[in-house]
Amino acid sequence: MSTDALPALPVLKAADFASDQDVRWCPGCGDYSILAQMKKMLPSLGIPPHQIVFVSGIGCSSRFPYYMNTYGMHSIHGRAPAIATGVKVANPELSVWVITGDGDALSIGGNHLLHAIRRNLNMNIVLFNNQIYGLTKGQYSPTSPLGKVTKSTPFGSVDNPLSPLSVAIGAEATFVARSIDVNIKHLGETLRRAAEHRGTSFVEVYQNCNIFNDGAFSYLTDRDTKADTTLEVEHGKPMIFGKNRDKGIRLNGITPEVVELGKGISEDDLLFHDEKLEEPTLAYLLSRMRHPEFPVPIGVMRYVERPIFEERLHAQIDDAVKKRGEGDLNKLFQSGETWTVA
Amino acid sequence: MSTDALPALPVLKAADFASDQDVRWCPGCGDYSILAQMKKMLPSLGIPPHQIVFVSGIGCSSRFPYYMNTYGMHSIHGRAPAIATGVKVANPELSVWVITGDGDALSIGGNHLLHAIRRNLNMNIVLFNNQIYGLTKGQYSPTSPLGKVTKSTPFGSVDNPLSPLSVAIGAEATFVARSIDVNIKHLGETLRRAAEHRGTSFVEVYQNCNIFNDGAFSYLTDRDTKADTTLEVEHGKPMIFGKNRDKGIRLNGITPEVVELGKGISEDDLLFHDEKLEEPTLAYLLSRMRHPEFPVPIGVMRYVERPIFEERLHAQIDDAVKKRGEGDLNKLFQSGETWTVA
Amino acid sequence: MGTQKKKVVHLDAATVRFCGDSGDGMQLAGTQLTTTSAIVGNDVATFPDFPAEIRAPRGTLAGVSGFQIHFAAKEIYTPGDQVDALVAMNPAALKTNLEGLIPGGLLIVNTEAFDKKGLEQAHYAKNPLEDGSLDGYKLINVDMTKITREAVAELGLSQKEADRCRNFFAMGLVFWLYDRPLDPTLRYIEDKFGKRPEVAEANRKALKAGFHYGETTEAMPNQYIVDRAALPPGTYRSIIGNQAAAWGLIAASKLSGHEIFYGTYPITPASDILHELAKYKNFGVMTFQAEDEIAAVTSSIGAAFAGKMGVTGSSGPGIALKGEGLGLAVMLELPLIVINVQRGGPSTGLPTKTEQADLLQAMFGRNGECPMPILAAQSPVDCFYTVIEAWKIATRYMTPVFVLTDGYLANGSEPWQVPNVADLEKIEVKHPGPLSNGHAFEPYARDERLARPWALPGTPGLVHRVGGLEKQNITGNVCYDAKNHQDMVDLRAKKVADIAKELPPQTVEGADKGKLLVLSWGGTYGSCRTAVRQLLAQGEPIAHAHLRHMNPMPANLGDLLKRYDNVLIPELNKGQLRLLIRGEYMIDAKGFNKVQGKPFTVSELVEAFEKYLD
Amino acid sequence: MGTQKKKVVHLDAATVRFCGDSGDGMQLAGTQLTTTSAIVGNDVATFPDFPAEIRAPRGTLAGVSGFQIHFAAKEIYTPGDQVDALVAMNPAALKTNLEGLIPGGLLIVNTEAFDKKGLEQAHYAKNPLEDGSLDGYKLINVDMTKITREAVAELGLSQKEADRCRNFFAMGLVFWLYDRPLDPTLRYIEDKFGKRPEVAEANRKALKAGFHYGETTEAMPNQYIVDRAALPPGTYRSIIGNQAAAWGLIAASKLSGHEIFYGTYPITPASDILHELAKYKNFGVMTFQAEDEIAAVTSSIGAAFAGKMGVTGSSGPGIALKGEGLGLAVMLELPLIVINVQRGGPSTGLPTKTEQADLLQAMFGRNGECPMPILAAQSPVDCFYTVIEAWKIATRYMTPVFVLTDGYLANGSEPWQVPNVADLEKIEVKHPGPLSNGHAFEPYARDERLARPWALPGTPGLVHRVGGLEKQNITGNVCYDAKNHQDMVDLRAKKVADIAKELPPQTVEGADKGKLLVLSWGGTYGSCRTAVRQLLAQGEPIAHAHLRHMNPMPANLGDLLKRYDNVLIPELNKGQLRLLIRGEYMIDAKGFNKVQGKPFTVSELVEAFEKYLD
Ligand SMILES: Cc1ncc(C[n+]2csc(CCOP(=O)(O)OP(=O)(O)O)c2C)c(N)n1
Ligand SMILES: Cc1ncc(C[n+]2csc(CCOP(=O)(O)OP(=O)(O)O)c2C)c(N)n1
Ligand code: SF4
Ligand code: SF4
Ligand SMILES: [Mg+2]
Ligand SMILES: [Mg+2]
Repeated sequence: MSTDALPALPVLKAADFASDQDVRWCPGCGDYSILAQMKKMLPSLGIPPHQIVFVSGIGCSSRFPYYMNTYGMHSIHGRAPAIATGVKVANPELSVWVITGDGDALSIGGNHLLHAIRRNLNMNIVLFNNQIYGLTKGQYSPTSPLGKVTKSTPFGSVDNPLSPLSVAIGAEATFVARSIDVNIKHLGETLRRAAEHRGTSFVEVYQNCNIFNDGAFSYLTDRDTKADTTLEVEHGKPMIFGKNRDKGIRLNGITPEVVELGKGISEDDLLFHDEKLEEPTLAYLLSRMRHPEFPVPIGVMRYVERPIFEERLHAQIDDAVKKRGEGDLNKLFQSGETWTVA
Repeated sequence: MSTDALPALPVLKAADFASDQDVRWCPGCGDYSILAQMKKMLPSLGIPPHQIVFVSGIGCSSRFPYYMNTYGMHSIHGRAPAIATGVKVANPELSVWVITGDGDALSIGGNHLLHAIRRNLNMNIVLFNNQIYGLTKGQYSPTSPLGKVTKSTPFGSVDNPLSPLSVAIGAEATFVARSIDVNIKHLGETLRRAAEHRGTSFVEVYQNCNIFNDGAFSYLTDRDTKADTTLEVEHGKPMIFGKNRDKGIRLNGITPEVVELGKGISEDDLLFHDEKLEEPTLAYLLSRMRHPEFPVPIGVMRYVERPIFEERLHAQIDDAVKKRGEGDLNKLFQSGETWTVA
Repeated sequence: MGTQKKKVVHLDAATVRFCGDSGDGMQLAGTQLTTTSAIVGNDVATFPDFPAEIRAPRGTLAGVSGFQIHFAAKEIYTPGDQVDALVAMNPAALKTNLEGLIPGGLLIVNTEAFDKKGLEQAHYAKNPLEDGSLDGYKLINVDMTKITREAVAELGLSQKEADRCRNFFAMGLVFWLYDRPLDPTLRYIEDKFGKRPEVAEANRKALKAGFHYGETTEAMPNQYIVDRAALPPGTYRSIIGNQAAAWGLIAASKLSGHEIFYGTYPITPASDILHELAKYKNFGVMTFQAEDEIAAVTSSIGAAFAGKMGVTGSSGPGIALKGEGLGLAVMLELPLIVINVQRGGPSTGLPTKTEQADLLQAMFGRNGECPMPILAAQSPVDCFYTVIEAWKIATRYMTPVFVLTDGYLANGSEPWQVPNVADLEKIEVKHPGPLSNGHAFEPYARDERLARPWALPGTPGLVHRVGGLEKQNITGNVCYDAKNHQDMVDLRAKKVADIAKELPPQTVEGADKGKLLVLSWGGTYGSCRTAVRQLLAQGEPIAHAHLRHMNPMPANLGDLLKRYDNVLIPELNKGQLRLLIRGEYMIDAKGFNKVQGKPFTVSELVEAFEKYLD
Repeated sequence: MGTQKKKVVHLDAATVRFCGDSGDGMQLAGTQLTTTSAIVGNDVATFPDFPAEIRAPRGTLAGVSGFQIHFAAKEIYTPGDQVDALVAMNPAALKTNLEGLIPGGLLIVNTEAFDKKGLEQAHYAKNPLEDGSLDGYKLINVDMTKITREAVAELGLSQKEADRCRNFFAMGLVFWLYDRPLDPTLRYIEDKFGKRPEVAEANRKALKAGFHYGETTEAMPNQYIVDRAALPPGTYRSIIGNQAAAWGLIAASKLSGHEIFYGTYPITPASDILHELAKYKNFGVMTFQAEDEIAAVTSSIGAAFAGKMGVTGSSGPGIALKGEGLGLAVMLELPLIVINVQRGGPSTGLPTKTEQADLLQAMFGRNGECPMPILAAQSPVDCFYTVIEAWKIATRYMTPVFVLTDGYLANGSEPWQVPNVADLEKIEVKHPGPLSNGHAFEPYARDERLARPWALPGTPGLVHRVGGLEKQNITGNVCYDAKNHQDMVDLRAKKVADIAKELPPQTVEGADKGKLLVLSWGGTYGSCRTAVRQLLAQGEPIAHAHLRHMNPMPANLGDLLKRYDNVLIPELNKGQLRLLIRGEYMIDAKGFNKVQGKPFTVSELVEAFEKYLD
């Protein structure tokens, strides 16, 4: 039942964002956790469910909208960013979320993703990256590591994976972040900042597909390794990581390197994170850091404000109305050369 | 008439690569110059015309294959990289060139471009960037500057342009270069290096559409300004530019800045170009430098070797044949559970 | 003026074609003669003929551009089969257009262009102006270049600029020939070149020089007069098909109180709809030049979901790319208009040529049982009314609707009696209001037309999810049930089929039974109507029905067709409507088909029809 | 063995269905019973029934997976309308499958799963095992979980692992019931689990425990014996439709000496063709998982241009995306095979369900006049032969060819009499050799079949350019000429139409004229053939023609159809072949249509046919 009809409600709870549909992901799927964090975070925005639209493509991840007590569209494979663009341009008041998978967003949908990001509409794109095609039962995806053995690659895949963040930055995204399904606090906070950012916010979430690609991110989630394998970037802070926070990232020319703190190397020698830099080069550099050579960065890598597509588009309309007045059909029909037959 | 039938020919000449079709670009179009440089350069490769295939999409630029006395396909809009992938995988012996435009490659064809580049097939992609849709008579393209007034944007475009090089680097291109139609020597040399590079070579050529977007690059081509507006990068050399070669690019943290040489700043303080860096971050940084804040870099920004898609693919086939022997239908049919009815 | 020494001949119609290099401004010359003729009260029909999309070097055959105008003292429906007067600015133009000139017709050429180079580019071995090959025509040699240069000499323009005025000289000459006033063109010059006075003046001088040349030259003994046609009284303007489509959308937007979201990707010959719509932002029009046709249609679907009218336009290859998206629109049951400006196919085909070969693609170009209503416009002006009707159907029945036009309608123009806005019927569109009874909203509930509610995001109490998986009726939930699937497939089919109940019955012109019924659709209306009228005037037992509703078809169509011994379907394809008619009504309809990138000529139709009449 | 105390009943056919949770291994149980039955000499037909693509939580209705096997002592063509024995591993499975069990049929349930939670998940208010609602069946309660755990106890597996053996227990029980040998399954266990001996051993024990339970339980008084069918002598194997399609391609590749380039993008139910082909790299198969279906088809076109056989496979939404690319392939006249494994539509529709609603899309889903040959497979095994024929046509006529299968054929299996490779006809493919006479090569020259030469890049003297713009015949140059366009449109149509000249005439089973002809196509072959045979056996004046060549159709089809009072076309769509037959032959064919994501049952067909017989 749709609780959003009660504007009386002083504050919304996570439960207010849950639809009446039973969730149909495999038990243990990382998608559950992302769904939970989304429902937990949304009330903090103070936007009623009927002002929110979730648009998805096709994939396990793309079932997401059915489980949200908001407006939603489970569209066709790869097209969610284009559909969301139409929704947002048509009604800029709405809070628009795109939910997509690594195949949906980067394989068939790569072009729409690129263009949504460069246009910088004020919407949020959350990419569930499980490095596999889940819904079609386990073929490799554009983010699967080279050599990945899957149903469609019994001898291992032969194409180099894409980094979703590098692609987004290649399109000059104004907000780029990464989080992990099981990292619930970090995930919730990342989603919140994405929502708060004005412009297209792109969030990659590492998500475990325990059926077809179980443990793809265990090196980032295992209790005992994660402190050494993840780098949590924070604006203005030096890039430090490790169980004992004794390792850091230093810039050597334009190339990052891992250094041990102490032994003559102090925090000030390290690279400090700046999510507000004019140019996305630092964010790009971070998007390139990969396990095992480097700790894997999570957090908000880029957060800048740029003019917003639908605002510019509607500004032209308002401007035209101001300059020429509300469109008038009679005027239109009579414009230019006309003549009368008596 | 097809001169490629004379393997006797000791050396090929540019004329040997000219087809019998009359060229149908507007007089003064930058495409002529690119065509001329291509024909001039190809003989230096020592590859006979019948070993070469040009694949294009749709656009003025995409008429290119008709004018080459080689195999060619003028395909459909945006799909040339995918078609070329099929050609190259099917016959790795062929020298494969993709000719495309800014709309063909980055608008409708963005996704195929992205994936061709990440797969790193050994082929060459030349993007004629005139920042306009020429063939359809002048709508703005994904590379047109913001606010561009065209047939489809009478009040100016409202979307941020893409940088072709940034997109290519976002997909981790192994060869990335930029040149200019009228910069004939530089263009020819850039095409030569692209051909010589093993892997997907991506070349952006600034091309003047004198009908629908005349002078889009005049700031880079005008005698008196070009020295101050272009930065010709060369491997191992410091980044110096300016009429009197008295300006340079220096790194401030991770951000480039323009400095005057002399006044306590020497060449060694400048950023040195390294096209072979493991990570594409420097190439990305270069791809972000734009007029008027910066001189516009031309030349090869990245040139590295990485495993090649079709080689890996065929290696798996050869390997399978080695391990299991040439496929045998009888063996196949008899494999697994069979039974006989007497 | 000094026309007294000339003979004045009255005609009830005349056809003129300007042709020259793409750079010669022939399209402008044609447009000016069109407007001027319309203004003096003629009925007018035009046929612009561009070179293929690529630009060809000056003077080549590939670079020839033409514009044909048919103006008359009576109602006309086509730009004419052949021309009475041909103006050829260069050899290439002469070569490619001479065939259209009637024997003995007036042939005006710019002699200066017939030099060695020009003749070579046109592949003329000998100079046709001299080898007698044109003896069958009234050849009028004019060195337009020289005269024009002289006329503008004192203005000190560059020679290049001076030569750009040649088309105005040619206009002036033709204007004299058919006794047309110069003021509309002078007004145009003022509007257009006002900011560059010397250019404006040069064009004025060239125009007048041409007119004066006509008056004075011995070579042109006659002047022709085409009187005003008896058109219904009212205000008129000349309008081009693509412009009419754009204006129709704008009108429907006003009439329905919903803004347009036009998601598209440029493609010949549909791009001008985008260019036109983009001008009218003060009507709240949102134009979105998407990254491709898939984004064009899907963004329009998104906009429709959010409450605007989603419209997407394209042509052949682009329409092919929209198939999957249209399937989604059918499943979502959202209003959407898809305009296909048909061009020569298959594949990239002949981008600048006209054809009618996408009808079956519109019917069946999607996976699964995926019905869509289809309308086809019959003339440039009719594009206006067709999109308005499509808008009505889309919103009333909550369905995507196809509108088929073609390159011939899209670029052709004709006079349009401007409607009185007050007389245009409002389009009523309903949206369910907020629900606060805590009951779940039913997004797939049905009204009497089987339409589902158009519930807008942002409305409290109506939150719901839609998608491309089969849905349960009423609730809209995903549903894999066998019976439900059958019901929904049947429901979607019935919803579209039942539109026929609200359609006007099919009408015929001519005998309401008899020997031959000509059944046409789309852009061939004008030539079919003209051909049938000619035969009716000869008392032949023939009739004409022109189909506008391709799917569903009018309820009375089957019975109507059965009243004739023969049904002949002329189409610019290999028999697409014919297949539907035969399959649906079991009527052994015959076809007359042509796939040459060109409209039918009236004469070839008359000939084809006569075969069934004797 | 101790079967003596039991009554042995001989049957000429039996139908069994295993059903349980997706995690219960029902597909494996079904496959084992299939192979085993085939090995003992029965004819076999199967119908696996997966849950929709999304995974559902354990025990829910949405998560139920089933596998039906029909094995017989005679030739059979369908998996059977109803089942004689149903094995239900949990309440959800019982609920969704009971309807299929014949009255009085054997119902074997795993009692342990019928606890509170299980019943709730299946929305059972009361326990059906206790409330008498199953009195109409022979209910056999077995606590499979408990017995299996005991059977494997000593191996010290985790309970989870132990429970995974339950499906082997169920198999064992059914194997006893129908007197099937265990060795094939024991061999399978060895192959599959050899590396994990304790798991292998546990499965063996469970299997035997099930068999033994059958022998000993009082609850099962009868054992059934289904004798071997009289099948033609030879070597047999069981094969699944998608596997047969993949193997057919591999065979054609060998027979023609050309490697396969399979460009595709995963989609249900077509993905298994990719998975299968990817295994056979030693046959030189190149599989390319493209970024989308557009790249899948265009990369295949590129490969065909370079001399390999381009093949691309997909389903509904993916096929919709290939339309533009296929138009290019038609224009380029290159060999290409497009496999559409049809599924429930429109849009995303019902991805795991079967349907026949993409025939008209295959015919007309492209812009312009864009003809393609279309073949449809009639059974899982026939997928093998159909793709080989498609390969022949594609290379002989230089054209893209559509092959239509469907979800039912793709996942169904049947015994296949393995052909003798030496008997398979070679496929001759020609490529022009080097030209060194300096003459320009003519890429659009024509042979007696109107096919153009397949000239390979890399060949000296044959350099040429192709593209999507209309081309001049013979030279292949871009050509905007009106007449040439007409000629090429006609030529492309004639080339495809004339394939009919080389097709075998359409055959019928039953009376060669008379009251009723049933005309079917594609995956409905089995049920139509069975239904017609039943009626023929009753001496009814009925006949059956099954169409394999959808475009062009066999030359004799029209005359053949005219020989019957009625032509009835059963289709799993709303009448797509029916439209083509009516439109083409002016025969008032009737339709029997069902769009429920399921195949026809024999009984509903018999009933439908009878209406035309009395
Ligand atoms: C046009 C089209 N092509 C292919 C498919 C089949 N398909 C559905 S989802 C999917 C990929 C799913 O992978 P991903 O996007 O990573 O989502 P996940 O299931 O892993 O969450 C594919 C290939 C489809 N539904 N539509
Ligand atoms: C599917 C499809 N959509 C649209 C078009 C129309 N079209 C042809 S070329 C082109 C863009 C040309 O721009 P660009 O790629 O930059 O090439 P240029 O002409 O500038 O060299 C478009 C939109 C088409 N031919 N096919
Ligand atoms: S298949 Fe993988 S991604 Fe999909 S629901 Fe199951 S666990 Fe999650
Ligand atoms: S339109 Fe522009 S790009 Fe095209 S040929 Fe002419 S000048 Fe070149
Ligand atoms: Mg995934
Ligand atoms: Mg361009």
